[in-house]
Amino acid sequence: MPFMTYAEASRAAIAEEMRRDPAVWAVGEDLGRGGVFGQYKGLVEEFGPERVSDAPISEACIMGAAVGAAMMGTRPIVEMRFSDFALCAVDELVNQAAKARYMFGGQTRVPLVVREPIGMWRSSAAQHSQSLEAWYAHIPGLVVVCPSTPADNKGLLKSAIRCDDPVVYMEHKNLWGLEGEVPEDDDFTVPIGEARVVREGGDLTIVSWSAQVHVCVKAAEALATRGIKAEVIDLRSLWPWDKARVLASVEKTGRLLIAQESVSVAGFGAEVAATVAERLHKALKAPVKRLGAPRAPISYAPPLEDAARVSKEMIVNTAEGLVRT
Amino acid sequence: MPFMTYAEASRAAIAEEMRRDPAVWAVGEDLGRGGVFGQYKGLVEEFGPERVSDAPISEACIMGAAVGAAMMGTRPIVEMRFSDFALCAVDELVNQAAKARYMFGGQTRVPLVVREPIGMWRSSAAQHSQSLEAWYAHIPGLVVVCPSTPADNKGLLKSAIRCDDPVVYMEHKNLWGLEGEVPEDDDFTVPIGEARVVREGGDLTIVSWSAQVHVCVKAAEALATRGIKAEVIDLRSLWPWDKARVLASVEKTGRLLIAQESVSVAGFGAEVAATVAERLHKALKAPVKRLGAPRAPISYAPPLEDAARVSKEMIVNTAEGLVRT
Amino acid sequence: MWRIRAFEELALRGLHEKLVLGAIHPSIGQEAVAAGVCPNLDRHDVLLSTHRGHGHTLAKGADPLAMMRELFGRAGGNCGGKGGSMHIADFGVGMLGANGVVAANIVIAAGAAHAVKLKRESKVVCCIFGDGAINRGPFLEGLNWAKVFGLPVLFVCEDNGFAATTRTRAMTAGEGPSARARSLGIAAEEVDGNDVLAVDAAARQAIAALRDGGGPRFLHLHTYRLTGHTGADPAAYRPKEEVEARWKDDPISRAAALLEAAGHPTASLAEARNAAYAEMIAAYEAARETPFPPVDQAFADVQDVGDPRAEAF
Amino acid sequence: MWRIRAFEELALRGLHEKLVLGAIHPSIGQEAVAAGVCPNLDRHDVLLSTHRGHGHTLAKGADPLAMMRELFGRAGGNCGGKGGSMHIADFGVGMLGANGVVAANIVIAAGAAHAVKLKRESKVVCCIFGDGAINRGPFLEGLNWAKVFGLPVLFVCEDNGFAATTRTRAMTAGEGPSARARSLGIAAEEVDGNDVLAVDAAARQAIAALRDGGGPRFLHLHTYRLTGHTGADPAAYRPKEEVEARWKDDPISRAAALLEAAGHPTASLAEARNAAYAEMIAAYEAARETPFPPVDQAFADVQDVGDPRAEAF
Ligand SMILES: Cc1ncc(C[n+]2csc(CCOP(=O)(O)OP(=O)(O)O)c2C)c(N)n1
Ligand SMILES: Cc1ncc(C[n+]2csc(CCOP(=O)(O)OP(=O)(O)O)c2C)c(N)n1
Ligand SMILES: [Mg+2]
Ligand SMILES: [Mg+2]
Repeated sequence: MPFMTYAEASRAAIAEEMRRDPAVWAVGEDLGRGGVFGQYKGLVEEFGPERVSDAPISEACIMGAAVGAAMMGTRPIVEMRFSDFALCAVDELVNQAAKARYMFGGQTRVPLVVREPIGMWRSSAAQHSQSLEAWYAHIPGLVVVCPSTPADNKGLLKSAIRCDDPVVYMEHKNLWGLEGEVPEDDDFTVPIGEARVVREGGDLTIVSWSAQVHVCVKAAEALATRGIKAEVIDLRSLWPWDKARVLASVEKTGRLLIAQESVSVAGFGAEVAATVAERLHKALKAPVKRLGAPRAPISYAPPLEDAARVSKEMIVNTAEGLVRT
Repeated sequence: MPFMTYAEASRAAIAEEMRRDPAVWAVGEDLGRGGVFGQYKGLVEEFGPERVSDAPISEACIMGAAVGAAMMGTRPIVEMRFSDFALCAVDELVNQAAKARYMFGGQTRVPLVVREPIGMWRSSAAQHSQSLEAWYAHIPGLVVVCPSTPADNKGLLKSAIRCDDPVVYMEHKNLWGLEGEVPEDDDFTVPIGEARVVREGGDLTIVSWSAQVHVCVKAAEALATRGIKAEVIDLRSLWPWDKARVLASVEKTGRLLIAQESVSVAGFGAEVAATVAERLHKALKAPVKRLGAPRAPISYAPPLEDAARVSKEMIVNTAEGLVRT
Repeated sequence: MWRIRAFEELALRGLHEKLVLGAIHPSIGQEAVAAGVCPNLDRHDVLLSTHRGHGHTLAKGADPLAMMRELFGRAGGNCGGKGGSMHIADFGVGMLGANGVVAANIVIAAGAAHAVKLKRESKVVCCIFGDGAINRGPFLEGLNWAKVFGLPVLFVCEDNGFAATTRTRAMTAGEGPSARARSLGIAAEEVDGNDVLAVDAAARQAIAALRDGGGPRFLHLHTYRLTGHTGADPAAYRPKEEVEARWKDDPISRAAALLEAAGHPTASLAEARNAAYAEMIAAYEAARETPFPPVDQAFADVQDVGDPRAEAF
Repeated sequence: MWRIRAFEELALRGLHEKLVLGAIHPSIGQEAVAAGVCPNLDRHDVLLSTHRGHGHTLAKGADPLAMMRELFGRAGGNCGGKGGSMHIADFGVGMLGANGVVAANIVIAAGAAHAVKLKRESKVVCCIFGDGAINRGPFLEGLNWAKVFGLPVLFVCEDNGFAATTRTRAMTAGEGPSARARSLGIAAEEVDGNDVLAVDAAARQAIAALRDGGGPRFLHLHTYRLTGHTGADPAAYRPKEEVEARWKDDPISRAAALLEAAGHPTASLAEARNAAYAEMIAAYEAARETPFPPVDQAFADVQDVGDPRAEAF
């Protein structure tokens, strides 16, 4: 299997799907020069500027036009650059894309993929660091995907492009350079809604998604040296999310820790924690527990930015606390 | 104490605060004719069209201009008409209003109140029925208020206007006509962050907010006839929310049911459920339990709209189930 | 135009009889816009409308019975009773929807035309919006987009002078819709929107230009809303005399007068009118007899992946 | 202009030495905009800027040491190290912020001017934005608002021909910024933005008109960004020759040539240049010696009600 980065994996996914289906096209600012993170590099050369289209700085129209183009039988990939800028296009995504199929009684579908890179990334500060995946998980009609590895970024992006529903596809900016093995096979896809058990273990379940998964894995390694076997689950998608897998794991371990980069209050971790507490109350040997960012904007200064992170140490300590209960 | 409607109570709050503080003004579409729900009726006559200002259909500018005007020392009340339309102004609210104080290092404050009427209201369908309070609870910098009675609508709106932070103030459209006693006193305010115990009881705690509170009270009455004493707590504000009050109640009752009109998945009920499960695992005699809307847009046809509601019967049955566990 | 008038008068009756439950926005007095523009579109051409979209939808060829059912929230409505008046749509005749959000369809229309271009189809797209919509950002973004990409969109500003209770003139800077379109390099024409023949001629010409690939076009049509903003609005914010004066400009009477002057027998006009009312009364009666959709429809057509039910697993 | 140039060259050095950690957007080559516009504002007047705002901020009177500290994320930065380059602001001198969201400040500026009017103050508001910003909705909404309410805002489009890697011409319909402003009834002037005297004259006149209560004004200033979009961007998307040719139009050299032609001794120019670099080097050195802010600042200035800490009660 070839080795490639998370960004390259996404390019491969798009290229394969564009070759496979002439209805697929991509649109966003600066795409003709490869996109702001190079995540479209080489695509305009292969597919031309109509199918890999530049756009004016008009997020509302990029999103809204994609809705119209999707209703008319094309499959747009919409690039929002930073998920923060997608906040300029929320009506188009939430009132239009998410609801069109339903409110028109099934007369239409809106098969679009909105790429919304999330997360903290080298002093990007309050307006370029947000992770609002919980918002979209709350919106009927939207699919929400948060890949954490190069292979998943290829396989899930291909599934997202093939999906007939609008997909909010949230890559993590800090992962663009992450390398990993990625299947070359054109038919390789990762189904949306299936979690990945990154690491098995019987003492507690750690649930996470996106870049935070990697911190959880490191924490699990550290826990292993202390004799604690943590099962790490990468949700991969938040809607639908793999309840069955999480519940089965917690049934086995009796303990649940959720770690997320995003703000803890009203974050998706609350959904996971609440669901498990509702269904597995008796099986729980310790209370469910969440770790997430404080309810503060992200700072520019590195030590302040770090204060918003869920660190390996926090996960290790919290996990130990749960197991020693 | 005079009797007045929820809408009248809000008008009284605004009038009193505008008399008290010349920096307070209101802006939004159609305000000069009293606003779309009559919730500004009479105000332009008293305060003139500059302080009760019409606006073009420009939600982004209404919100953004309020941010600038707030930073310059005025205290705008922003009318969004339906919370759904506020989705046209999310950058201005979430990237600007919520973050300005922090990202500018405390150099400024953004004391504005955004009125965003929420909820299902006689066949308003997918784009006029949403309740997205959970979104704003997730955003650092924002205060989120959801009054359920005329008295609270007066007291909380006055507190919101006096608050130096941006407040998302979510009235429920179905409550405009609700009547109740409302203190006349100019100094009457309801502090933001204090829940209201609507009804005391020792068998289980029912937490709710906004219009759903009234359904919970009816359910509690029905439960009482079956010998079950439910304590009903109206959160009144979701940020800050009155954790202390909820935890104390659940410590007493050992059982928690959360009922919300909004979509259950990743809704604010998950935050309440998760918090209680995290902190009171041992005290819980039954699993925490949430009731909320399905993850589907709201329909126009009444029976389909009703399918999204959390009914009195659902609350009664679920509560009974918890108590009989 | 009579069909539109009859449909909406019955819809208003439905409102009063509590058969129509949500808000409706009648276009009474504005029928010449729908009747002048829409028949110039082929069935496969695409139309996007506003919250005030009954007339446009009918004129694009939608079935009034399905529409009335939709307004009554019944099974067999265009949207299965899930959308109602503000989301009326008939994709089968190229009518891609009214919209509950002012100006939202402008960017969607630009995208629909973008798809037409990508697919090398010969369709054109027509997007109708109100005079209030021109102050929202999507107006700028959508028009700029259509021009930059050279897309076949006819933008139609249906200017009835009001946005809800507000006179748009007071909230609109500059000369208005056409000036804004022209500043974006889009050819724009201003027409008496109550003169169905003038509207028809302007629309025909603009649509022909679109088919020739000249990029977007703009029509600014002056009209007047003779009723309240919604079926429930008494429109107390404007003097009775103003409205009375405007009734003299009713597009239907004007068209009738023209036809009579051109020698059309009065009887045949009355016949057309009666046929329209008969058709819509039949739709009304049939719609009221139709059952509501089954409750499980509340959970259908949400999305392919994931179950919407809270209790689902 | 030398002060701005020196500040940004040092900021770029800071980037390469990893003292500046986030993205910075240099305005090298565009200094005549800041230097021509901002000195025409009084201290109590209000300025709003863009992501490319160092020059504007300096020219409005901000302290370069506090700014350099902000870019380095240090204590004592204008925003306490919490904002960085993209959120540089100095409310003490009426500089209400750069902004990380393109065009966002246009509506905020309209609102700032709205407050000025409500409070019957005599301030004016100046809002600078790029040529890329004119395709976002807030451009329309903010300009319309300012005109409708007759607000004292000077809108300045700093047109450097690019939006990141994209030539704005290709994504902009019609004749551009001024035409759009005029279509909204706003008087607009187009000026060579690399001619500091011309900019100064146009800004002075426009601001005087604002003070006379004539409502908003618009300036369209043509300039060129001589560096990459960010400090890290090699700007490979444009031919070397194009950039080289534009260096001949460098506003600082042009101003120097004018001054020399007017009889200013070359030595005094060199002195000004040297003083500017000495000032900024001192700021640089002092900033690098300043500590980072204490960690508890991460939880300060969030809001009055509610504790931001996840563990708080
Ligand atoms: C974004 C948004 N803001 C506000 C509203 C509420 N609203 C519904 S119709 C309307 C007036 C629209 O005026 P115009 O565009 O002229 O259309 P008309 O009603 O006159 O046909 C308003 C303000 C809305 N639906 N969407
Ligand atoms: C709403 C939004 N979209 C996209 C971006 C990313 N972005 C940052 S600067 C920039 C180019 C802006 O061009 P222009 O307005 O001409 O300003 P310039 O950079 O040329 O000074 C873009 C696209 C952003 N910050 N905000
Ligand atoms: Mg109108
Ligand atoms: Mg530019």
